[in-house]
Amino acid sequence: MSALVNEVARIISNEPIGPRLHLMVLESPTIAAKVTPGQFVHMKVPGAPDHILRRPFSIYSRNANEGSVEILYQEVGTLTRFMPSLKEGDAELIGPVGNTWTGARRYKDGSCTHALLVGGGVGAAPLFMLAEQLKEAGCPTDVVLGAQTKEALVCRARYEALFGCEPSCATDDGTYGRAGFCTSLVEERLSQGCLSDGKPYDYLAVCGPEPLMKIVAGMGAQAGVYTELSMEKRMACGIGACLSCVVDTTMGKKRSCVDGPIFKAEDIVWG
Amino acid sequence: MSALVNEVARIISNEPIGPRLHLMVLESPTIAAKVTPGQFVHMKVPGAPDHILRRPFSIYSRNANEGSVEILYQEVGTLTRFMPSLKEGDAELIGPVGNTWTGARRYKDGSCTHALLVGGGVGAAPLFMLAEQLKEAGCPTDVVLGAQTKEALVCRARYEALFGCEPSCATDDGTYGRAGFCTSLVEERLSQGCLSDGKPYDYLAVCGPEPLMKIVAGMGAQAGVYTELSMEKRMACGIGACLSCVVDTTMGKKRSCVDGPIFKAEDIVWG
Amino acid sequence: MRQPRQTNVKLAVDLGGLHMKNPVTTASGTFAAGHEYSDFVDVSKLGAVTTKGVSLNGWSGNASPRIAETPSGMLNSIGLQNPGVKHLLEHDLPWLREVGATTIVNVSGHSFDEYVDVIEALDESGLVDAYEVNISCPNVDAGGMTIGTDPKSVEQVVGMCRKATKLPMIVKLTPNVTDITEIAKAAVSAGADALSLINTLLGMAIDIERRKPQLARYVGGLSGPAVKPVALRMVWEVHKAVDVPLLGMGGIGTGADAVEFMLAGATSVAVGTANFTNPTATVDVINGIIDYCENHGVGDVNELVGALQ
Amino acid sequence: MRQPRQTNVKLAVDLGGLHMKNPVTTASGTFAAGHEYSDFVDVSKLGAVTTKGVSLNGWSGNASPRIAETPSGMLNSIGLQNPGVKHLLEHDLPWLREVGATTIVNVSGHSFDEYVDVIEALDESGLVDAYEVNISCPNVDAGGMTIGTDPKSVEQVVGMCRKATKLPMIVKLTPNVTDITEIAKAAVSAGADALSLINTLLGMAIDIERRKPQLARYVGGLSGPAVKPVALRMVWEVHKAVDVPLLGMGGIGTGADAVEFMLAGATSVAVGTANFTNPTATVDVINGIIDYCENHGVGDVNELVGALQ
Ligand SMILES: Cc1cc2nc3c(=O)[nH]c(=O)nc-3n(C[C@H](O)[C@H](O)[C@H](O)COP(=O)(O)OP(=O)(O)OC[C@H]3O[C@@H](n4cnc5c(N)ncnc54)[C@H](O)[C@@H]3O)c2cc1C
Ligand SMILES: Cc1cc2nc3c(=O)[nH]c(=O)nc-3n(C[C@H](O)[C@H](O)[C@H](O)COP(=O)(O)OP(=O)(O)OC[C@H]3O[C@@H](n4cnc5c(N)ncnc54)[C@H](O)[C@@H]3O)c2cc1C
Ligand SMILES: Cc1cc2nc3c(=O)[nH]c(=O)nc-3n(C[C@H](O)[C@H](O)[C@H](O)COP(=O)(O)O)c2cc1C
Ligand SMILES: Cc1cc2nc3c(=O)[nH]c(=O)nc-3n(C[C@H](O)[C@H](O)[C@H](O)COP(=O)(O)O)c2cc1C
Ligand code: FES
Ligand code: FES
Repeated sequence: MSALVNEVARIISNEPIGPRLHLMVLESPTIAAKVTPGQFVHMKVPGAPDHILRRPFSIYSRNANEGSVEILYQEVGTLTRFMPSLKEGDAELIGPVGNTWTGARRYKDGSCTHALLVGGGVGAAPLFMLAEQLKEAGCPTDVVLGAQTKEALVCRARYEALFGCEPSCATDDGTYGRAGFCTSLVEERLSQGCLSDGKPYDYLAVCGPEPLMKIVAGMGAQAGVYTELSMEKRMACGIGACLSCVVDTTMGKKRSCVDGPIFKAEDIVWG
Repeated sequence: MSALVNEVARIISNEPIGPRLHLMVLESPTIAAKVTPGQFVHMKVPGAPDHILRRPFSIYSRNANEGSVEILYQEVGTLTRFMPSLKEGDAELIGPVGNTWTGARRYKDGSCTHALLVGGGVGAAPLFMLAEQLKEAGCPTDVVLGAQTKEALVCRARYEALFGCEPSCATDDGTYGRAGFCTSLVEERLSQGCLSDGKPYDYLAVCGPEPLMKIVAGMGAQAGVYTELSMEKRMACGIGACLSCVVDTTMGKKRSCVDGPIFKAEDIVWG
Repeated sequence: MRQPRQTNVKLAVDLGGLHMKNPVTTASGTFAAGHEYSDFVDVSKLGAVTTKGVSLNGWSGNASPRIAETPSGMLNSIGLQNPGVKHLLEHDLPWLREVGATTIVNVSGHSFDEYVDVIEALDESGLVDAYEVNISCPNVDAGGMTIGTDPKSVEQVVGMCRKATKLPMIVKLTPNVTDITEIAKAAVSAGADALSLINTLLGMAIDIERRKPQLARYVGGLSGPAVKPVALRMVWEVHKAVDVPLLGMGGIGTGADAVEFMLAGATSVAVGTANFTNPTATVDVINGIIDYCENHGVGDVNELVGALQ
Repeated sequence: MRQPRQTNVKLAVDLGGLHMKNPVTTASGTFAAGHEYSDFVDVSKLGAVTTKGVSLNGWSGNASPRIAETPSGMLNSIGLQNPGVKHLLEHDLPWLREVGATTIVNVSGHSFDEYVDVIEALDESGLVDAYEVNISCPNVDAGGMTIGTDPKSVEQVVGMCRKATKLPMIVKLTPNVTDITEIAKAAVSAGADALSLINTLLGMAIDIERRKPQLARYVGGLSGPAVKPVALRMVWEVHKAVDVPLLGMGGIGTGADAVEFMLAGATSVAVGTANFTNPTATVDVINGIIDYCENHGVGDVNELVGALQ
C-alpha cells in the first residue's frame, strides 16, 4: 500500500443528482494521482465540529490532470444529510485508503476473461473506476445496476457512455428496466454468459447493501465464479489502527479499512 | 418587561471595523421595534453546534424601519473568534433582554440634568442608544471613550456625528486623544463639569471592563453623582431562569440578565 | 408561545402515581418555576414543570463564575441558590396552579431533617403534584459527601421523606457512582415511587491564560448532549434493576433523544440544558415524540417504554 | 510526516522513572503500535507510543457494530481485540525500537495471573520502556466486575504486577467509580510508579429506527472531547490525593487541552480519539504545548504541572 496523505481538499462543487443523492467534487491532487479502483477517502466533513468522526466515501471517479476526485453520496444519517448544505469550504481527506479490485490484474494474468459488475444503489459508484480499468485493458465486461427508482439510477449514463451500451438495469418500482431487485438480472447473466460472446464470467465484483451482496455472493459461489465484494463498516480511524471496522472472515476478524474494503466473497463469514 | 421573542435573524452583513472588532447587522424586526437602550440579545451563533450556549451582545443600534439591529463585537474567545467567518446564515436571537439605562427617564422627571457617558472598549456600543435618547430629549450630554489604540476607537465617529462634536478620547498607546486610561478624562470631566455649561453632572453611565467600571463608580460616588453600570456576566439561559449570571449586590445576588444588566453603582458589592 | 401540536397519539403517562399529560417535564434548575419561559412555551401543556431545587430557608449559592461551556456541554456550580420554601409557596406554586401546570417540586437539604422540613412545609398546600427528592446535595449528615453515593444514607433520607408525604415521590439519583443500580434499589426499597436520573456528572475546566479554574468552585456539574450516552446507559441499567417508573434526563434536546430514553426504559423525560440553547425545546421535544409515534405507527407512547430490542 | 518543531523550551518529563522527550504519548487502543500512523507523524518524536492493550494469547474482541458517534464523542466496544503478546514481541515492539520510539505497553488480563503472565513474557525482551496496566478490564477474579472499581482487587493485581517487573509501571484507572482517589491510593500503595487516567466512561446509544442499541454489546466506552471535563476533574482530584506523577487523558486534541491537564496535575498526557479526527493530532498537541510555553515565558514544561492557582 502506498503512503497515505491527509489532504486539505477544497469543495469544487456539490450538487444534487437524484433522490437523496449528491455528487461532490473535491480538489485533492495527491489522492487523485494515486487512487486505484475500489479505494476510498476518509473525510472530515467541514462545519460539523460536534461530529468528531470522519466518514468514508469511495472514489467514484478522479481527474488526475485536474487533481480532483468525485464522490457520490446518499443521505442516510446526520452528516450525509448535512453535507448538501456545503457550498464551499475545505474538507480533509485521508486517502487513498484500502485495497483494490483485482479484476484488471486478473485479466492480465489470465484468471479473468469475462467480468460482471453488480452495483446496488450508490454501490454503483465504487465499481466505476474498475469498469474503466477493465474496458481499457480490453476485458469483456457487463454491468448490472439496481436502484429504487429511475431517478436513483444516477450512474447509468456514465456506464453507458463508457461501454457504448446500456448496463442491465432494475428498479424496485419498475420505473426503469426490469421491475424488482437486480438479483434476477444477475441470475440471468450468470446463466446466459457474457453479452458479447455468451462465454461464462469468471470474475464477479459486487458493491451495494450487505443483503444484496450476500445474495449475489451466493449466486457467484453456485456458478463457480470468483467473486469480490466491498464491505462497508463503521470506521473510526480509517487507517487500520482502531479495530472498529472488523469483518468476520474465515481467517478471523479483518479490518475492512485496510485489509479491505475489497474481500473475496468466499472468505466472508456472514453474520 | 415586555415579552421576549426568539427570532430567527438573517445575517445581513458582518464586517471587520477595527483590531479584532466587527460589526454585525441582523434582520430582526421584532427586536428592532422593541429594544430600549442598554438591552441585549442572546444569540445562538450559527454553524457552531458543539457550542450549546448562546452569547449575549448588546444592541449597538437598531433601524426599526428596516427591521435590523447592529451589534459590535470583539474577538475574545472561541465563538467571537469564529463569528467573523459567518458571511451568511441565520442566527437566533432571544431579545430584547434586560432593563434599560434610566438617563432619559431621569431627564424627564428632572433628576438628571447633565449626563456623562463613559465607554471603555466595546463598552462604547451599549451606550450609543442612550446617547441618542438623551440627545433627542435635549439633555446636555458628554461622552468619554477609551480604547487601546486609535484604530480601536471605532464608535468615535458615530458619537461625533450624533452630537456634532468629538467625544473626549483616550488611548492606551497614545495614538489618539489623551494617552493612557480614560479614567483621567472622567476625573477631569467630573471636576470641571459639563462641557456646554460647566454645570456638574448628575447622571453617570458606564460600560466597559469591570476594573474600569469599578474605578469610575468610585469617582462617581466621590463626586456624589448618580451612577449606573452595565454588568456583563457569563450567561446560560439569558432570561432569568438559571442563576448563572448573578451579581453580588447590597440586596443579595441579582441576575444580571433580567434584574440588570444595568445596575445602580452604589448597589454593587465588588468582588 | 409555542404549543404541542394536535395528534391522535395517546401521550399521557403515569409516573409513579403522577399523571402527566405527556412524557415531558423540565429538568430542575434549568427552568426556574416556568414563568421565565412562558413567553416561549405554554407551560400548562407540558407533562409537568419541575421547579428549581428548594431548601427550607433558602441558600445564596456559590461564588461566580458559576458556569463554563465545554464541548457539547456545560458545567454549572450554581450551588442550589434558592429563596426558600416560603417564597416558592407564595409566588411560584400559585402561579403554576393558576396557569394549569402540573407541578413537581425538587427538594434539597443540607441535612436529612431539612428534606423532611421542606416536604412538610409544602405537603398541605395542595399546590404540589409530586416531589423530586434530589439526593445529590453535599450533605452534612453524610459527612460532607453527597448522600446519593451511599446506599445507607439514601435509604435513610428517602425513608424519612416517605413518611412525610403520600404524594408521588420521585428520587433523583447522581451518576457519580460506581454502581447506579445499587443506589436505585436502596431508594426503591425505602419507598420511592419513581426514580429520576441523571443529575450532573462532576467535571472541571481550566482557563489556561489565567491558570485558574473556569468555575469559582473549581468543580461543577456537567450537563448537555455530551452526557447523553452516560445517562442513557444508566437509565437502561436501572430499568433492568428496579420495578418503578423512571424519569430520564441528560442531554435531551429533540424528540429523537427523548425516544432513545423511552426505549431504554424511561416513562417520562426531562429537558434541561437544551432550554438554554433553544427556549422552545420542551415543546419541540413533545412535538418530536409525536412525529416519531405517528411515523412509526405508535398509538400510545407507553408502547415505547423499555421497548429496546 | 509531521514533526514537532524546534524550540528552546525544555520538554522532557519523567513519568515515574520513564524518561519522555516530551509529555505526549498516545492513548492505548487508538494508535495500534504506531505503524499505521507513521505516514502522518514521526512516532519516534513522540514522548512515547502506548500500544493497544495486549493479553497473553490474544482475544477476538466483541461483535460489530463496535463504535457509534455521540455529541463531541464516540462509544467503542472493541473488546480488547489483540493478537496476543507473542505477536507484539515479534512484530510491533521491534519496529518501535528500530524507529527509535519510546514504548509503553498497555497490559490486559481476564484474570490476575494473566496480567503477570503478560508482563513476564515481555520483561526480558528489552523492548519495553514502561508498562501501563489497564485495570478496567472485566475480570473473572473480580467476579466479572471491572477490577478497577474495587480497591482490594486493585491492590492485589497491582501488587502482583509489581513483583513481576522493575520497569516503570503506570496503572490506568477507570472513571466509572464513586471516588477515584480511593482507587488511586490503592494502586499507589501496591507499588504503582505513576497513574494514568481516564479510561472511557460507560455509555450507550440507541438507533430509534431499528429500536436497537448502536453497539452490538449494548454499552461501550465514551471518549473524546465530551469527556474532557470529567477527566480533568479526576486528574485534579488524584493529583491532590497521591504523590506519584500522572498521565492525563480524555478528549485531548490540542495543545491548549494538554496544558489544561498539566495545570490540573498531569506530568504527561495521551492523545486518543483525536487521532481519528486528525491523524497528526499527537504532533499538533506537542507543537501547541510549545506555542503555549513560548508565549507565556515557560522555559520548562515541568513548571506547568499542577500549577493551577
Ligand atoms: C469503505 C466505505 C465506502 C463508502 N462509500 C460510500 C459512497 O461512496 N457513497 C455513500 O453514500 N456512502 C458510502 N459509504 C457509507 C457512508 O460512509 C455512510 O453512509 C456515512 O458514513 C453515514 O454518515 P451519516 O453521518 O450520514 O450517518 P450516521 O448518522 O452516522 O449513521 C446513519 C447510518 O449510517 C451507518 N453508518 C454510519 N457511519 C458509517 C460508516 N463509517 N460506514 C458505513 N456506515 C455507516 C450507521 O450504521 C447508521 O445506520 C461508504 C462506507 C465505507 C465504509
Ligand atoms: C449583557 C452582555 C452584553 C454584552 N455585550 C457585548 C457586546 O456588545 N460586544 C461584545 O463584544 N461583547 C459583549 N459581551 C461579552 C460577550 O458576550 C462575550 O465576549 C462572549 O460571550 C465571549 O464568547 P466567546 O465564545 O468568544 O468566549 P469564550 O471562549 O466563551 O470565553 C472567553 C472569555 O469570555 C468570557 N465570557 C464567556 N462567555 C461570556 C458571557 N456570556 N458574558 C461575558 N463574558 C463571557 C469568559 O469568561 C472568558 O474569559 C456582552 C456580555 C453580556 C453579559
Ligand atoms: C444550571 C443548572 C442548574 C441545576 N440545578 C439543579 C437543581 O437545583 N436540582 C437538581 O436536582 N438538579 C439540578 N440540575 C441538574 C438538571 O436538573 C439535570 O439533572 C442535568 O442538567 C442533566 O440534564 P440536561 O443535560 O438535560 O441538563 C441543574 C442543572 C443545570 C444545568
Ligand atoms: C477505539 C478505542 C480503543 C481503546 N482501547 C483501549 C485499550 O486497549 N486499553 C486501554 O487501556 N484503553 C483503551 N482505550 C481508552 C483510551 O486509551 C483512552 O483512555 C480513552 O479513549 C480516553 O481518551 P481520549 O478521549 O483521548 O480517547 C480505547 C479507546 C478507544 C476510543
Ligand atoms: S477504522 Fe480503524 S481499523 Fe478500520
Ligand atoms: S443567565 Fe440564566 S439567570 Fe441570567
